[in-house]
Amino acid sequence: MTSLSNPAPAAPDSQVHQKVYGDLDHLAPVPGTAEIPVALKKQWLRDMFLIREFEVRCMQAYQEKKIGGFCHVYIGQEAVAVGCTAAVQHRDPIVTAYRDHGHALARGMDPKYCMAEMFGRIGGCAKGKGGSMHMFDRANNMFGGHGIVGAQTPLGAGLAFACKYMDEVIDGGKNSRVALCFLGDGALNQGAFHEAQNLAGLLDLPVIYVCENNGYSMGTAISRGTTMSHSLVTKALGYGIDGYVIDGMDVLEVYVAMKRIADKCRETSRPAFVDIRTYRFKGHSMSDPRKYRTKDEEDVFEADDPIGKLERHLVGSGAMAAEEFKDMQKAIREQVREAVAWSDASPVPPLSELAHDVFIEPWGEYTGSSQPEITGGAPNLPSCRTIDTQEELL
Amino acid sequence: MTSLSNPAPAAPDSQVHQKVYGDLDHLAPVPGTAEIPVALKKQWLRDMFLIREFEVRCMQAYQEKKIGGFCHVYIGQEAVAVGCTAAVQHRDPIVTAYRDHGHALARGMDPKYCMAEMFGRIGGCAKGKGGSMHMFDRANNMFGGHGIVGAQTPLGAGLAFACKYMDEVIDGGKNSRVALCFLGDGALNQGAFHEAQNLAGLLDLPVIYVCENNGYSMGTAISRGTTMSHSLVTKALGYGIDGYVIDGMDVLEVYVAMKRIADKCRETSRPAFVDIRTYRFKGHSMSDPRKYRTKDEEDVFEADDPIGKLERHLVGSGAMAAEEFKDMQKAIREQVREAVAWSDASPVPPLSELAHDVFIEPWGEYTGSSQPEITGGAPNLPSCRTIDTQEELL
Amino acid sequence: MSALREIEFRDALREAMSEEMRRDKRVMLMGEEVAQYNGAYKVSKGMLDEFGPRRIIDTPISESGFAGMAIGAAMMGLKPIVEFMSWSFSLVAADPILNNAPKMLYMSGGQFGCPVVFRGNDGAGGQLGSTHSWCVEGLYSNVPGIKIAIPSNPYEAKGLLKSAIRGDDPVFFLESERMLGSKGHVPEEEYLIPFGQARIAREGTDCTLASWGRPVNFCLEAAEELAKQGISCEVIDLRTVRPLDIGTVVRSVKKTSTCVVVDQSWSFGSPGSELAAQVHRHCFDDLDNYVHRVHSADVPTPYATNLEQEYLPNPRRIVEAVRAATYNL
Amino acid sequence: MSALREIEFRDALREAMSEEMRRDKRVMLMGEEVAQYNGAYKVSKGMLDEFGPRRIIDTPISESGFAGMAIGAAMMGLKPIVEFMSWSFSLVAADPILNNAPKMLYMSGGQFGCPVVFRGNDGAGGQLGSTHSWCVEGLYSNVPGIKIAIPSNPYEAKGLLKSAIRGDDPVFFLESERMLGSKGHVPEEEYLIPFGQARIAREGTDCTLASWGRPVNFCLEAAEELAKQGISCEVIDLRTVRPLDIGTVVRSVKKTSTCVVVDQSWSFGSPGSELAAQVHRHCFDDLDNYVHRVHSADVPTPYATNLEQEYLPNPRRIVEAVRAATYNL
Ligand SMILES: Cc1ncc(C[n+]2csc(CCOP(=O)(O)OP(=O)(O)O)c2C)c(N)n1
Ligand SMILES: Cc1ncc(C[n+]2csc(CCOP(=O)(O)OP(=O)(O)O)c2C)c(N)n1
Ligand SMILES: [Mg+2]
Ligand SMILES: [Mg+2]
Repeated sequence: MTSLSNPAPAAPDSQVHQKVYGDLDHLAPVPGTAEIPVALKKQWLRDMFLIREFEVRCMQAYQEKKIGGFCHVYIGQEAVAVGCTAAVQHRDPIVTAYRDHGHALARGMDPKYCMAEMFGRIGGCAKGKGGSMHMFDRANNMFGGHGIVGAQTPLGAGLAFACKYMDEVIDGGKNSRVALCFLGDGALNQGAFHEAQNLAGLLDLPVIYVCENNGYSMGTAISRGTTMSHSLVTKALGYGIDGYVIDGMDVLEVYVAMKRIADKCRETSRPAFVDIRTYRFKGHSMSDPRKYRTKDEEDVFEADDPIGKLERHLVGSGAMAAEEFKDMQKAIREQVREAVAWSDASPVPPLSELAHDVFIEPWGEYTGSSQPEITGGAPNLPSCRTIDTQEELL
Repeated sequence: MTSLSNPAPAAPDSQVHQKVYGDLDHLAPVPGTAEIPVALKKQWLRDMFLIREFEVRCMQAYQEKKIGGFCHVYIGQEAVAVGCTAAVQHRDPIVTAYRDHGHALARGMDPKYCMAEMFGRIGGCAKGKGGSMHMFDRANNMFGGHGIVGAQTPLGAGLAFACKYMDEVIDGGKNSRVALCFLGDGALNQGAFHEAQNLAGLLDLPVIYVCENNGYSMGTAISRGTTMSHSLVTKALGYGIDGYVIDGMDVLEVYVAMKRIADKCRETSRPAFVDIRTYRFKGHSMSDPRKYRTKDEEDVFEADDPIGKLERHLVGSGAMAAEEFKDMQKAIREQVREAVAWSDASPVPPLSELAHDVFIEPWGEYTGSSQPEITGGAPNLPSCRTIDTQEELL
Repeated sequence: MSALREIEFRDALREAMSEEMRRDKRVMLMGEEVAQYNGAYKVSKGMLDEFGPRRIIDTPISESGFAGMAIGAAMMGLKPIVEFMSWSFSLVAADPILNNAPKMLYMSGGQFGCPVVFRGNDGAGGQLGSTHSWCVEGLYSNVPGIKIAIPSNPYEAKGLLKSAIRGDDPVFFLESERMLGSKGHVPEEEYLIPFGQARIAREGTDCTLASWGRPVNFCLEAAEELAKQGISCEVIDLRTVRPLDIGTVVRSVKKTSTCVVVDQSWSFGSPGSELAAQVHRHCFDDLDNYVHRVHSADVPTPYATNLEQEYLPNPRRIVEAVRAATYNL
Repeated sequence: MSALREIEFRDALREAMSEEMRRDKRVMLMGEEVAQYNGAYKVSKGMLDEFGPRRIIDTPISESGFAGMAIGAAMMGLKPIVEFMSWSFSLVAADPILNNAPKMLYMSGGQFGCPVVFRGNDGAGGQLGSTHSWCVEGLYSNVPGIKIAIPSNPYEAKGLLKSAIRGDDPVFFLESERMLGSKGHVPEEEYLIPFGQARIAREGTDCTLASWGRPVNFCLEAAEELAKQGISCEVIDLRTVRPLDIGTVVRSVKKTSTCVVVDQSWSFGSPGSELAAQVHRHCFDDLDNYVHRVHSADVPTPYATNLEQEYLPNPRRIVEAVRAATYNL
């Protein structure tokens, strides 16, 4: 018999996120951030600020009951979506969970389509049919926000599978795309993620699992829900997948590290797992009073605000004038205000939309119906809309 | 950014089980086997031979169409069930997958109840209603064979949970039972197992996951279906669970190692994972021609037969006379022959059994029915049988 | 005095659980956020304080894992209550809840029962979109070996949940997020409501409205409106769809000669289609018209509020269905 | 000559897949043991040799993982075929197949379709016991956004599977292990069978027998027997339950005035209850008797052969149901 015990100490009993987060101190600094062109940095500052401002407006609109359902804002985590999407190419597919506004915007979705979606208007990216948790954007290769925790992780493997298949079977190796699959730390506990990692490792899929480790799933501190939370990469190692830890509060570090990881993934077609340490400044959703954590802990992380950090870096170094920063803020505030106004003005979807998009193909000659007997004036259902076929993607 | 690459080399591409199995050479020999009393060793030889003989008769009965459905025999793996159950106490609950005859017999089920179950007779352990894959034995704390790959692994966590709960909440700490949960190597790939391990690690459950690593799930060599197959314990480490590797072809080693693991588990109430290397000498089920592996490989493992090994040890050392071994064989052959005869003679279940055991409680005064309209003479369904309540177990 | 006591639906659920936990140490509660957070919807508020962390257990987001764990524990003799934050999340646990719980007793020839109560929010919440708005009775009621209770108000919720916990069989208990805050009369004294016995929520003579769960309330609203129009409806609250008390419905239909079934799940192969088929069978010579049905529209659940409202059964659609069914009155 | 060609059900399935794979590079097959082992039931025999390991892919025992992977790949534009060794194992994949595949197009407002075909053995095999004998149409047909095809013989299997693969929507394709070896006429020439168009498998005047999949064959046997007894049955093979060709059934019932639905899934909230309810609706004035139904018994599937045979629909029970439905003839 050989036995193998845990190399690392057991997870701390403490439920304070700070403690877990503590081992970020040990992270090696990432070289290379110095060479990033100022123009890019400004772009990211703008992108992060757009997300922040957008989410603030979301919260306001939610209070005003313009947005319904659940609404999970991304405030505090902006550096993750912005840094990660910057590190890959636009044609690389991405997919994420339900906290998805940031990814949609970072990917290039116009804020007005994103906002109108939450307002339940026809101008929304999914005509108001998906909602806050389900943001899809085909033009920007964003394969959705997904409401079921962990459900996007096999999908992410599938995106990578298709990238590879298209090269190998259809086109003859000319694209080499990689897929980014974001997940919350809570999704680590879903079986689907385990199966997806094993598949990715086995089939050499070019997918990067980006775990946005904000320390909590709803009110559950990660150490209360996830074993080995102080060393999540151990989980990936069991699948033969390389693991990385990144400081998610610094967009420059996210960019540089993710760029290296993505380049390696593109080259080797091997999956990677990234434990990216971040924090959500607000509650899980609109109704969460955050009693499960201390004000002190929040203060520590708010001091680490990724936007403030980059602003200080740019303005402090003289690369950006304080005035320029103010103008940028102003422009973005204006843009988001317009998005809200545009969404307000967008009509609600016509009732006929209820029956659209159930199937791509109409059922042809078929004259019967498996449709319910909808009594009482509900719209007539059997019709379906033909959309452009999937072929264009190939 | 910190990065962590695989400590071990990537899994060999080869699909030959032998290669994977190879690193057993590195296993430290287990001290303590020398002190095992001869009487115990003889008992295990008997138990293993009973399983072997029983399975041979199963195969024969299957050919004769006395057994229907799927039938997965345990030949080659006997040392695992016998050594593991010997290492724990009878009151410790066990649960396993569908290759379950060996566990039922090792736990003490009378072979006639086990055989009659497969014959679909009323004398079967489940009155012929469960079949080969679903062997339950309450008196022997055997919580079933389970047909869905991986499904028993959360159940195993539940058995351990109940053991602990009964001590802590109900009885005040007097039992300290541990649960054994067996699984095939194929079950490593199911999400349920991942969730179960995380729960076990998180809640400090006294459960030992015994992975009967026979190198194949159906026709799939483990390295083709499972990442890091050369070092399965890495998977447990990601859950903060200690991992062990045991030579499953040697019942003495299995016993000694499992005893240590079980004692530790009982004492600390911490889960364990065991990669126990074994081999199934026959096909996956009755219809499998084993084209996916070589005769050479089979020969290597058959030479390692756990029964032959213990026989040589006992007879070779003079602890058991050759005659005594022959007599034992004869007695067991007779016992199994009788089990077959008894099963042949056992009546098929009456049709009224179709409607029994759907619910424990009858639906009382209730006079309506959610029962189907069974036309054409099917038995009248609504009745249900009252069995003794669950309370006795507490 | 107790006759006046009004409490919220969520309080009724909590009282049922707490009373049964005080009564029987084998009963415990597990689920996401049930302990420290006091429940995502505050159903289990305060229970951690009373019963401690051994009996009120926070789980990770591992529905398949903890549902299976509860089943294993039940086989050993415990009586777990499992909270699914939403039944929409139970799909990842479909195997343990459908392949283990309902079949264990049968497969083991009567040796091992599975006294687990799975409970949580079912049906559309407010604008939660396609993945979060399942009416799982549409899926799961096909399966024998489980009992399914769907209470329509706080009184029903408490009485049915106590029966569910006290029983020895697996129960799927379907609540509605939309009703958790609604108040109703619940006496202080203990009571249990047996499964399989429907309740006549309103008596009437012209048309039988058969429903369960939240839509029962829409039926009552519709009946009120229809009374003004001169149509007298008998509203039946089935309480449990497994077992289904077809007898009470049949007796009513023999009196009214028309029937409308209101089921918020999708229509195809639903409890509603079953009830309609059974009413046709048992009342073949009594019906003046075919059984009309009101369901959610046969499409994924839309997010936009106007679409969602049109998608769901509502009083207006029920009124129209009754008028169509009773057109000859 | 081709008119004489008889092949096995499994061969018909393989031909459909292979022809479509030759036609369209986006089509590929994945599942447990489909490649090197040539398929657990030899449906994919030889396909690895022809198409290679990039297009015929062995997966680990991770139904949720590879079903989800196929869906992701389909969103990118591939057209995967996923083999479930048995649909009984699809429960662990319920979330991707029910929450993702059927809703993706809708949730994305028409942006992303999911052209995946999930296929495998459905219904009881021979004595596989409770966990391995699911008729998933009883569960899954409740869900909008999927199409469900259940072929009754090799000819149907090939034509329907080709349509399933060629289409752009998710399809659940339910085969039967009991029929894989049964032979039937399949022409060499290409043909496709559209979804939602029932087939009259036998014409008759006294009673309509409506069914799909394997039980269609039992209906034909029963019809043969009933003909001897002077009762003429019209047997309708629905082919797909989603979409359901209610029109063809209604036309037949208007002629025969009686109807028996034969559905091997459990009765409660099944496609059979839906069909019965719809026939009652559309033929309210035409029916001489209520719609009779033959299902599997409402209990978990037993292992013992005598119990299992009694549990399943069979010709004897169909004959008795027809005689009961037509008692006044
Ligand atoms: C399978 C499933 N179970 C439960 C939920 C309810 N739920 C929604 S979000 C959430 C917490 C997820 O936390 P995490 O993955 O860390 O993401 P974060 O909210 O931190 O971004 C839970 C439990 C769900 N959506 N799906
Ligand atoms: C979820 C699920 N998928 C597929 C199957 C079909 N199946 C039965 S046994 C088996 C192989 C399992 O191999 P392993 O776990 O190694 O056990 P062994 O047969 O070697 O004892 C498969 C794929 C199943 N029973 N359950
Ligand atoms: Mg989180
Ligand atoms: Mg194996």
